[in-house]
Formats: sequence, structure tokens, C-alpha cells
Amino acid sequence: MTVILCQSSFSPYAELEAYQQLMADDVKRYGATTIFVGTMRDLNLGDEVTHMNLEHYPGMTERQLGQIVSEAQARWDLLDALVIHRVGEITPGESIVLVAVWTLHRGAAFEACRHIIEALKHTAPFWKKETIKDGERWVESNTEG
Amino acid sequence: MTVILCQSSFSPYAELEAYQQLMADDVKRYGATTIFVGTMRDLNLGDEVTHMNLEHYPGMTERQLGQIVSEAQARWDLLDALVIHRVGEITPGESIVLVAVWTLHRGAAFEACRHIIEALKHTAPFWKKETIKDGERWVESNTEG
Amino acid sequence: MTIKVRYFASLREKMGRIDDTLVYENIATVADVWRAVSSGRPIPDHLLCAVNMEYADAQAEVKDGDEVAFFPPVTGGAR
Amino acid sequence: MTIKVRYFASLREKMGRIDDTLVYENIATVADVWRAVSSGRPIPDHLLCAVNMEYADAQAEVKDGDEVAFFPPVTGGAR
Repeated sequence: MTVILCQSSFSPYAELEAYQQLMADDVKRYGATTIFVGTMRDLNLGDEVTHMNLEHYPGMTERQLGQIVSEAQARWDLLDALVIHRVGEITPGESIVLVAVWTLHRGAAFEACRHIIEALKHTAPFWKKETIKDGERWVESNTEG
Repeated sequence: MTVILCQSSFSPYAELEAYQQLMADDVKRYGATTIFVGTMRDLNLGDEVTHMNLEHYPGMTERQLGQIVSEAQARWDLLDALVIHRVGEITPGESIVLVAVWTLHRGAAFEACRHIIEALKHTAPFWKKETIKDGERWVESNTEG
Repeated sequence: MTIKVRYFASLREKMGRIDDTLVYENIATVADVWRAVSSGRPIPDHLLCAVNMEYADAQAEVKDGDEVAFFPPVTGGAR
Repeated sequence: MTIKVRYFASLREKMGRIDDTLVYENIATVADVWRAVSSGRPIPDHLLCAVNMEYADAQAEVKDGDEVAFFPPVTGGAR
């Protein structure tokens, strides 16, 4: 189980490839992998967004993400899980978050992956400040799904 | 929307990277990508499996997969979707199937990806013949999730 | 009329052949096709049928030049 | 007793500072900490609190050396 906060742009597929290469043999019993990638869009609430700053609470953010992943591991019997989340300055088209889970069967993989991204959005300490044409604004509510 | 039947081993993450690179700009408005990868395990029904042969119905299999993806696109307003499925001889650890969908928001991405893999498993003409220690056997029922 | 009949997977092995080409004149449905290739037996419950690569049931109509396929339950996707 | 108080995001901007270090003697709960840094006001409804990097409510106990944080609703993940 790995949680990474990432200061600069990352490629979700290169990270997944590398992560799987390094998996221990006893973990490589997985039959199902479910992955979610969240990408920054150039449009939010009807406005064009040129970039955003993602603030976090160093220490608590990692701890909270670790708890979410540990609870999911126990509940769905995950073989492995990887969460990568950007912090800092992000531009449209860049990946914000990657959640990947490896399980024996697909039902658990879908449920656990969905659970992790929902828990992350609602409880992990991240705050978005967008830069739009008219200036900057904090985004203080989550989209539901 | 792309459906590929693949005769030899493929890397799901290299395929995803390449596919996204070639996406048209107007498709690159996605905020959410949900991906499922099914991998061959070396254990099924309690037996060690050395390899399997995945038979299909050339023509009907592609048509059936195309229908599944088109219906999902209309129902969940998918920006894009990619399905890659192996046929022929497969060994444990190799990817069997990749399903990826790109949407504006994550709810639709999870639902559509799950729907496509379930519909594929239950209606796409593929048949598995496993080679185990004691010989060969057809696998004629699906795991539920 | 000419009907191409195809078999897949365990059914193909049981039939001992991958396809048949029927030239009967008295075939109107998928069930008729099955009777013609199986010495008059009804279609087994678990068998699936397709006409021209679309799923069809036993009562589906069959026309000259059609391709009819019979196969066991599918097992696609990952475990 | 010494309490480190941290502010994030829009609250940090409203407070005009990133943290405070309190040395009061009469602090027992998170609500007491907030009163000490905000001229006696109650904690606004939408504000979230943490003690030593774990979510906590206004009645949660605060001890010497604790780190208390206040912040607006979180907006993690992708849109």
C-alpha cells in the first residue's frame, strides 16, 4: 500500500507500470485492477480556469490518506493499493489524483476504488484555489460523483 | 470509441498512454477516467492453471463488443472508451481485458466501466479452455463480480 | 436455400466439426437448423444461438444465405 | 501550557496568518482554542477542526503541546 503526495506533474500510466514491476511475487496473484484518474479540466462552474493551486496540510493529509487506504484494504481484502495526489500549482490537462487497487476479483476492486476516491474527496485535507479571468477563488464544495 | 481484439500480449498502461496521446482536443475535456484490467491468474476453481486458450467468434465478438460500448456511450455520455481483449493462448500474469472510459465526472465513469465489463462477461462470445495438471477443461460459468 | 451453421468451443468438440453448410428446403427457424444438424433433437437448454452474428432464440426466422451459430455459455472477461 | 494553532486555505487568508502559538492556562477544549484566537467568538458552523492531525469536534480535549488546526470544507480529488 503506497500513498504519494506529488509536487510536480506525473504520468499515471508510467507510475502504474513501474509500481506493478516492483510488486512482490505473492502480491501478483491479482486478477482484477481498478483504476481511477482525476484530471484537471479547464472549465469549472461555467468559468474558464487557467490554473489552480492545491493546498494541503502536510502531515495530516498523508495520515488521512493512509487511514482511508488501510480501512479499504481490511474491508475488501486488497492485495495492494496505490494513491498518488498532486499538490501545489496544477494546469488543465494534468492529472490530479490516481487511485489503483489490486484484488482477486473485480467486484471488490470496483467497490474499493470508488470508496477510496469518495472518502478522499470528502475527508482528505486539500483545498483548491482556482485562477479565472476575473481573479482567484476558493472552491469550497465537492461535486457529488 | 475503440474495440481491439489482440492476438498477443499487451501492456494496458502503454496502450492507455498511446491512446490518450492520439485523442482529439475536443475529447480532452475529460475530468475522470476509470479503468479496469483483468489479469490471468494461475489458480482457478482450486487448480493450478498453466495456460488457457481463449476462443472467440470472429466477426460476432467485435460486433457484440461494439454494441456494448455504443450503448454505454449513449447512456453515460462518454467522451471516449477503449476496450482491448486478448484472444488465443494466454499465460498467467498476462492481461486478458482492458476497459477504459473517459467522462466529465467520476460517477458516470465508474458506472459505465463496471457496466461494460459485466456486459462483456455475460454476452461477448469468448470461451475459455484451461490447461491444468490433469489435462484441459472448458470453463463454462462466469464468476459473479 | 443454403445455410451456414457454425459451432464453437465445447460444442464444436462434441459435434466433431467447426461448421456445416445446409442446403435443405424446409428450414424456417433456428430450431429447424438445429434439428437438421443433430438428427432431429431439440436445442439443449443451455445452448446459445446467433443468426448473422446477432443473438437469436430458437423461434427466430432463418433465410437463404444466413449464418447460424450454436455455442455454450460465454466466459469472457477476467475472472 | 503551549498550543500550536494552524489555519488553512480561505481561513488562513481571513485570519491574515498561518499559525499562532498560545500560552494561555485556561484552555481545555478545541472551542476554547478558537475563542482565544478569535476574540471570544464561537466556532463557525462550516469550519473543520483537527487535534494532532486527527479530525476533532469543538468539545475535544486539548493538552499542553497539542497542535490544533482549523480549516474550511475540503475539496480533494478530481472534479
